[in-house]
Amino acid sequence: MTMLSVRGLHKHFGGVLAVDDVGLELAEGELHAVIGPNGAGKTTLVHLLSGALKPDAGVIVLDGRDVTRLAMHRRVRLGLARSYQITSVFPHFTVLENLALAVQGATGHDDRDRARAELGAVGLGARADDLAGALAHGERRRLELGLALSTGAPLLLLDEPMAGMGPEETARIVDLLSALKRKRTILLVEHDMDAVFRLADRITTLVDGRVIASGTPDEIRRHPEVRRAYLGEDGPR
Amino acid sequence: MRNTLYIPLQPWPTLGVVAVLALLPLAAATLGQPFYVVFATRVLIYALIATSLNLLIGYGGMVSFGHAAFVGAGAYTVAMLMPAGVASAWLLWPAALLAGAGFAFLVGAVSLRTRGVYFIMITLAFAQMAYYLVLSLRVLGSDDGLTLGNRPSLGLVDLNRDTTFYYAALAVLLAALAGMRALLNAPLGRALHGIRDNETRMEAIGFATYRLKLLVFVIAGAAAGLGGGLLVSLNGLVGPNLLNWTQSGVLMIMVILGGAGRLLGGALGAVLLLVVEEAIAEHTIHWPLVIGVVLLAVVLFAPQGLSGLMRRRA
Amino acid sequence: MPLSLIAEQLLNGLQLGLMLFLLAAGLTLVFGIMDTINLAHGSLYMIGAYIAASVIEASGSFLLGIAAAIAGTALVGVALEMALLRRLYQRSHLSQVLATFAVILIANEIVRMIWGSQPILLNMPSALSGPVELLGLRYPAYRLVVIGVGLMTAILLYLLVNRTRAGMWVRAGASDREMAEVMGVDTRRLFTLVFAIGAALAAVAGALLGPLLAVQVGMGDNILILAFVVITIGGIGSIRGALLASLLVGLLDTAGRAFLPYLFRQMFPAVIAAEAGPAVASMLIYVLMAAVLYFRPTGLFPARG
Amino acid sequence: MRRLISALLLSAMALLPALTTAWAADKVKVGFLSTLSGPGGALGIDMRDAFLLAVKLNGGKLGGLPADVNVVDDQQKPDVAREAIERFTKRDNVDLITGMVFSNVLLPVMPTVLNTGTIYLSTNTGPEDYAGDKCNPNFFAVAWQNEDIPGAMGEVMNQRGLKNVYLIAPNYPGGRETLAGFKRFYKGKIADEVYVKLGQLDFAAEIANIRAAKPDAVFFFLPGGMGINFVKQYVAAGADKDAKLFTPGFSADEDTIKAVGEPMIGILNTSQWAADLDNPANKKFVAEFQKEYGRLPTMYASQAYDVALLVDAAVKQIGGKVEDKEALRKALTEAKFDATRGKFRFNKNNFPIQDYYLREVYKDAGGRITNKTIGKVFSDFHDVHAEKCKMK
Repeated sequence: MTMLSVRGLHKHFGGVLAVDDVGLELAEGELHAVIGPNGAGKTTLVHLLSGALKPDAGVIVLDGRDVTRLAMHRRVRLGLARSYQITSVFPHFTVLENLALAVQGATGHDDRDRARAELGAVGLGARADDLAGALAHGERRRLELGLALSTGAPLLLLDEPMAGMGPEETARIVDLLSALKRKRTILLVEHDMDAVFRLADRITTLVDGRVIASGTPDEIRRHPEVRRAYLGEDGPR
Repeated sequence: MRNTLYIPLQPWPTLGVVAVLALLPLAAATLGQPFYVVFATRVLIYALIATSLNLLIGYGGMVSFGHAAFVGAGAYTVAMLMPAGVASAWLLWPAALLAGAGFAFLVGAVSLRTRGVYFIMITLAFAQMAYYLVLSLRVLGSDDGLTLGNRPSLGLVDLNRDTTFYYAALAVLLAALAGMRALLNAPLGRALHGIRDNETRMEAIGFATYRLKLLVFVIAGAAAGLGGGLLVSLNGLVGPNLLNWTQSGVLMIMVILGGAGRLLGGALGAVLLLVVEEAIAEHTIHWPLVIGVVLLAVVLFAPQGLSGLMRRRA
Repeated sequence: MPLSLIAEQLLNGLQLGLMLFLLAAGLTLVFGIMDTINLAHGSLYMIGAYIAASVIEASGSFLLGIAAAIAGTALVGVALEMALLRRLYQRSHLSQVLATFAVILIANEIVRMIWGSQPILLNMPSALSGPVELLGLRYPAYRLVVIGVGLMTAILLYLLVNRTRAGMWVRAGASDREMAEVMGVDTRRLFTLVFAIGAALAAVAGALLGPLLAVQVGMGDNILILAFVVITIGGIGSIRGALLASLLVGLLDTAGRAFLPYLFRQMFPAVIAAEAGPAVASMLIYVLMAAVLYFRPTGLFPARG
Repeated sequence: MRRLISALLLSAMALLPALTTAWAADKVKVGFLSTLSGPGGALGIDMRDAFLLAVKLNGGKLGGLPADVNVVDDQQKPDVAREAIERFTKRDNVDLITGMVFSNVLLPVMPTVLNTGTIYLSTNTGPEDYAGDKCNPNFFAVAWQNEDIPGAMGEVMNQRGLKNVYLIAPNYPGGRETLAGFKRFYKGKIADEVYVKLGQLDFAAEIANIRAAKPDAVFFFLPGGMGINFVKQYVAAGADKDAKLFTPGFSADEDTIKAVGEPMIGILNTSQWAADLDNPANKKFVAEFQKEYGRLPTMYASQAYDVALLVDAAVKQIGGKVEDKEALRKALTEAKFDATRGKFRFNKNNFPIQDYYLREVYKDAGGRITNKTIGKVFSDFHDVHAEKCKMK
C-alpha cells in the first residue's frame, strides 16, 4: 500500500530551481533514502513534504489524501512528522517534557507514559529530568529524533539524523533506525553512505533538484549517473 | 518526575499577602485616609491589566505594543452601555471583557501573521487606529471622553462605597491570577511555553501555533478589557488618553519592572510603578525622570525584574 | 473643488512627507543595520528643535540655529549610542523598546528642567514669513523652503548611501551584517557614524518644523510613531522604501484631512459625514500600514531577503 | 513570597508621611488645579501667577485667614485632574477648588467635586452644563458663560456688515459652545464650520480650505498655542489679505500678541476685561502684575485674580468660619468686591452679569503691541441659559 506519493513537485527561490519535477513513491513500512550532493535540494524537499514550504507546483498525497496545501501541524496530525538537520528542541524543557510536548502536539493529550516509552526508545532514560539545553550534541540529536517519534506519526521524514556525529553515536542511530524499520515508514535524507546502503530499502538520488535515479541499493550502486555525480565529490564517507 | 514549568502554590505566603490586602481598607479607615482606598483599587486594576500583558509578553513571547487599546475597548464599552440604561456590573463587566476579547481577536488575527519587529509595529498601528477612532467620534466623546454619573451596581453590595469597590477589584484580581496559574499549569500553558522556546518546532510536532497564540491573545485582551471596565467604573470617566501609545508603553514598563514571565510579575510591576509614582509625584514634577532611570537600570542590569531579583536571593 | 486647492494641499502633503523622511531615514538605518528599535529617535528630534530655538533666540540667525542643532544633536546621538545603544544591539526587541522608552522619559524631563514646561514659540525668519506667488498660487515661503531643504537632504542622503564607500558599507550592513564584518568593515565605528547621521537628520526636521509647530516637551512622541509607520510600510532598513513611504504617508494624511470630509459630504448625509470624515481621515495611515503588513508582512521594500 | 510581603509593607510605609498632612484649622485651604504644561499651559500659568499675586498682596491671607494654596498641574488630562481632585477632597480636605482652564478637563471631574459638597470657583470656562437646569449651588463661574464673549463678537460682525463668515474651533465643549454662542447672535451666512483636534498645531490643510471657500471673514477660537500658530500660519499664507480674522479675546491676549507680533495688529476681539479698563482695582492689578512678573497680564490672569478677591471678600464676610459651607456659599453669591473688570455680580445660576467690550490690537506710542478698548458691546449681560436654572 502506498503511504506517500509525490508527483511533479517544483520549488524555486528567485531564479534558482531548487526542486525540479520531483516524483516519489513510498510504500508502507519502507525505509526510503534520499541522497545527493550538497545543494541538490534534499532539505528543500523535506521542507516541501513537511509543509514548512509551499510548492510552486506538484501534488503531495499522504495515505490517499492530498495534503499539498495543508499547514505543517495538520500534516503531523494526519501522520507525517519530521526531524531537523540542525537540532531544534525545547531548551527550557526537560528531556521528558520535550517528548511529552510532542505527544501532546500530535494527539492533543498529555500522555506521560507514551513519552516515557519513547524516552527509552531513543536511549535517554537516564536524562529524563535534565534540561534539553544541557544535553551533549549526540544526545540532542537523539532527542531531536525522539521528538519526531513521539508524535506517533506512521511516516517520518528524517533530515540527516547522523549529521556531525562520531562513529559511536552514528552506530547508535543506525541501530535505532533498524529497530524502527517496518514499524514506521521512513524517508531518510542522509550523507552517510554506509548507513544509507545498510538501512535503505530503496534509494532516490537528487542532483540539482532533479531525480536522476531511483531504485534498490544495488541498482543505485551500479547506476552510471549516480557514480558520475558522486565521483570526486561527496563519495561515501 | 521533575516539572520545570509547573507554578507551585505556596499557601501560607499567599494567604499572608491576601490578608494584608484584605485589611488595607481597614487600615486606611483607621488612619482617616479614605483616599488611599481608591488609590489601592486603581493599583489592583492596573495589576490585572499588567498581568494580562505579562501573559502575552512574558509567556507567549508576543511583544504587543498596543495593549492599551484593549483596556480602552472595555472601558468605552462600559461608558457607552451605562448611559444606555445598563446599570448592573454583572452585565457591564462581562461586556467589557467580551469587548476586549472581540477587539483582541480582530487585532490578533491580522497581527499574528507577522513576526518580531513587525508584530510590535502592527499592534501599535491597531492601537493608534482605536485611539484616533475614539478621538474623532462624537458618540465616543472624542477629545472630552465620556463621564459616568454613578458606579455600576453589583446586586446587594454598593460599589459607590470605595471599600466595597476595593474588595470587588481584589476579588477579580485574585480570580484572574488563579485563572492564569491554572491556565499555565494546564497543557495549554505548556504549549505556550513551547511556542516561546521554539515556535517552528511546535508546528512540526503538530501544534496549531497560530490558533494557540490567537487564543492567548484573546484571553489577554479579555482580561485587559475587564480591567478597562473596572477602571471606568471606578473613575467615572474615560478619555482617549487611556488608549495613547505611551499608555501601552507604561503597561510594558510594569511588566518588565515586575518581571516578565513570572506569575506575579505584572501585578508586582503595577504596584511598584504606581506606588513610586504616587510617592514622588507630590514632591517633584520631574518624577518621570526617576521612573526612566529605574526602568533603564532594570532593563540593563536586572532583565528579570523585581520578582527575578527576589527569586535570585531566595 | 478648485485645482489650486488640490495643488496647495499636495504641497502641504509633500512638506509633511519630506519631514517624515528626515526622521524615518535615521530610524530605518539604525533599525536595518543594527536591528535595533530606537524609540528615543523622537527625543533627538526634540533636542534638535530646542537647540535650534535657543541658538536662534540668542543669535537671531536662523542658519546658525540649524547648524548648531545638527552639530549638537549629532553629538548627543553619538553619546547616546556609545553609552546605551551599544549595549542593546544584542538584546531582544522588548529590551530595546523599554530601554529607549526610558530614554524618552529621561530626555523629556531633562529638557523640561533646562527649558521649562512652556512651549517655545519660534518665529520664522522674517524674510520668509510671508507668502510667495507660485503659478497663481499663494504659498507660504517658509513651507517652500522646508520642502526645498527636505528634497536636498533626501538627494544628498541617496547619493551618500548609493555612491560612497561609507554608503556601500551601510547597505551591506543593512542586508547582511555578518557579511559586512567579513568585508572588514569596522562595525562599531560604522554604527556610531550611522547613529550620528540619523540624529543630525532628526535635528534638521526638528529645527525646520520648530517655527511651524511649537518647540515643546514631548513634541517628538507622536511624530515618532508616524516615522515608525513610515519605515514599517517602506520595509525596515530600506532608504528607498522610507522615502516612498514618507511621501505616501504625508500625501495620504494631508489629502485625508483636506478632502475626505468634503468627499464624505457628497456621499453621506451631513450628520454621518461630519462624524465619519475626520474619523476615517485620522485613521487612514494606520489602516494603510496594517493593510501593507497584512499583504506584505515585511513592508514594501524589505532590505533583507 | 515572604519578600513580597515585606515589599508591600515597605511601600505602605512609604505612603505614611503623606497621610499625616491633613488636619490643621484656621486656614483657608485652596486646591488650585490648573493646566501648567503643554500647549495650553500658558493660560494656567497666568492664572496661577495672578491668584498667588492676589494672595501675596493680601499678606498671604484670604479673608483674614492664612491661605494654603496647593497648586497642581492637570496636564490638560481629565484622568490626571480626576486623581488630583480625589487627593484634594479625600486626603487634603480643601475648602475650595479652583483654577481649571479647559472645559474638557472640568466637565468630567465636576461630578466628583460636587458630589463631595466642595465649592468650585471657575477661573475660566463657564460651560452650559452648569448654567441651565443643572445649575449647582457649589459651582461658581467667575469668568463668563462660554457663549458670552463669542456672542458679543457675533454682534460686532453683524454691525460691521459681514455676511459670509468661516468658523473654526477645537472639537471640545468649549469650542462647540463658543461657535454656538457666536451663531446665536451672528445673522449672516456661514461659509463653513470646522472643528479641529484640540492641541493641533499645523493648520496648513485648514488654511488652504478656508482660502478655497472665499469667506468675507474668519471667526476663530483656538486657545493657547493653537491660536498663535494659526495666526502666524494664516498670515504666512497671505490669507489675511482675503479674509480678516476675528476672535474672542482668548486668542488675542497679551501672550498671543507677544508671540505673534506684528501680524496681530488690527485684529478685533471681545472680552469682559481689558488692561486699560479704568478702575482702581484694575490699575493696581495691572501695575502689580507687571512689577511682579515683568509681563502684561492676560484676561485669564484677571479672572483668577478676581476669584482670589471674591474668596477674600466672602471669607471676610463670614468672619473666617470656612467650615460653615452654607454661609460661605451665601457670601460668595453676594459677591461684594471690586473686580478688575469693574461691575460684577452673580446671576441666579452663579454665572456673572457683566459688561462685554470690543478690543482692537494696536501698536501704542511706545511701539508696544497690545489691546485697546474701542467700545462696549453688551451692558449688564445675562447669559442665555440662566432662565432654565431653578436655584433661588
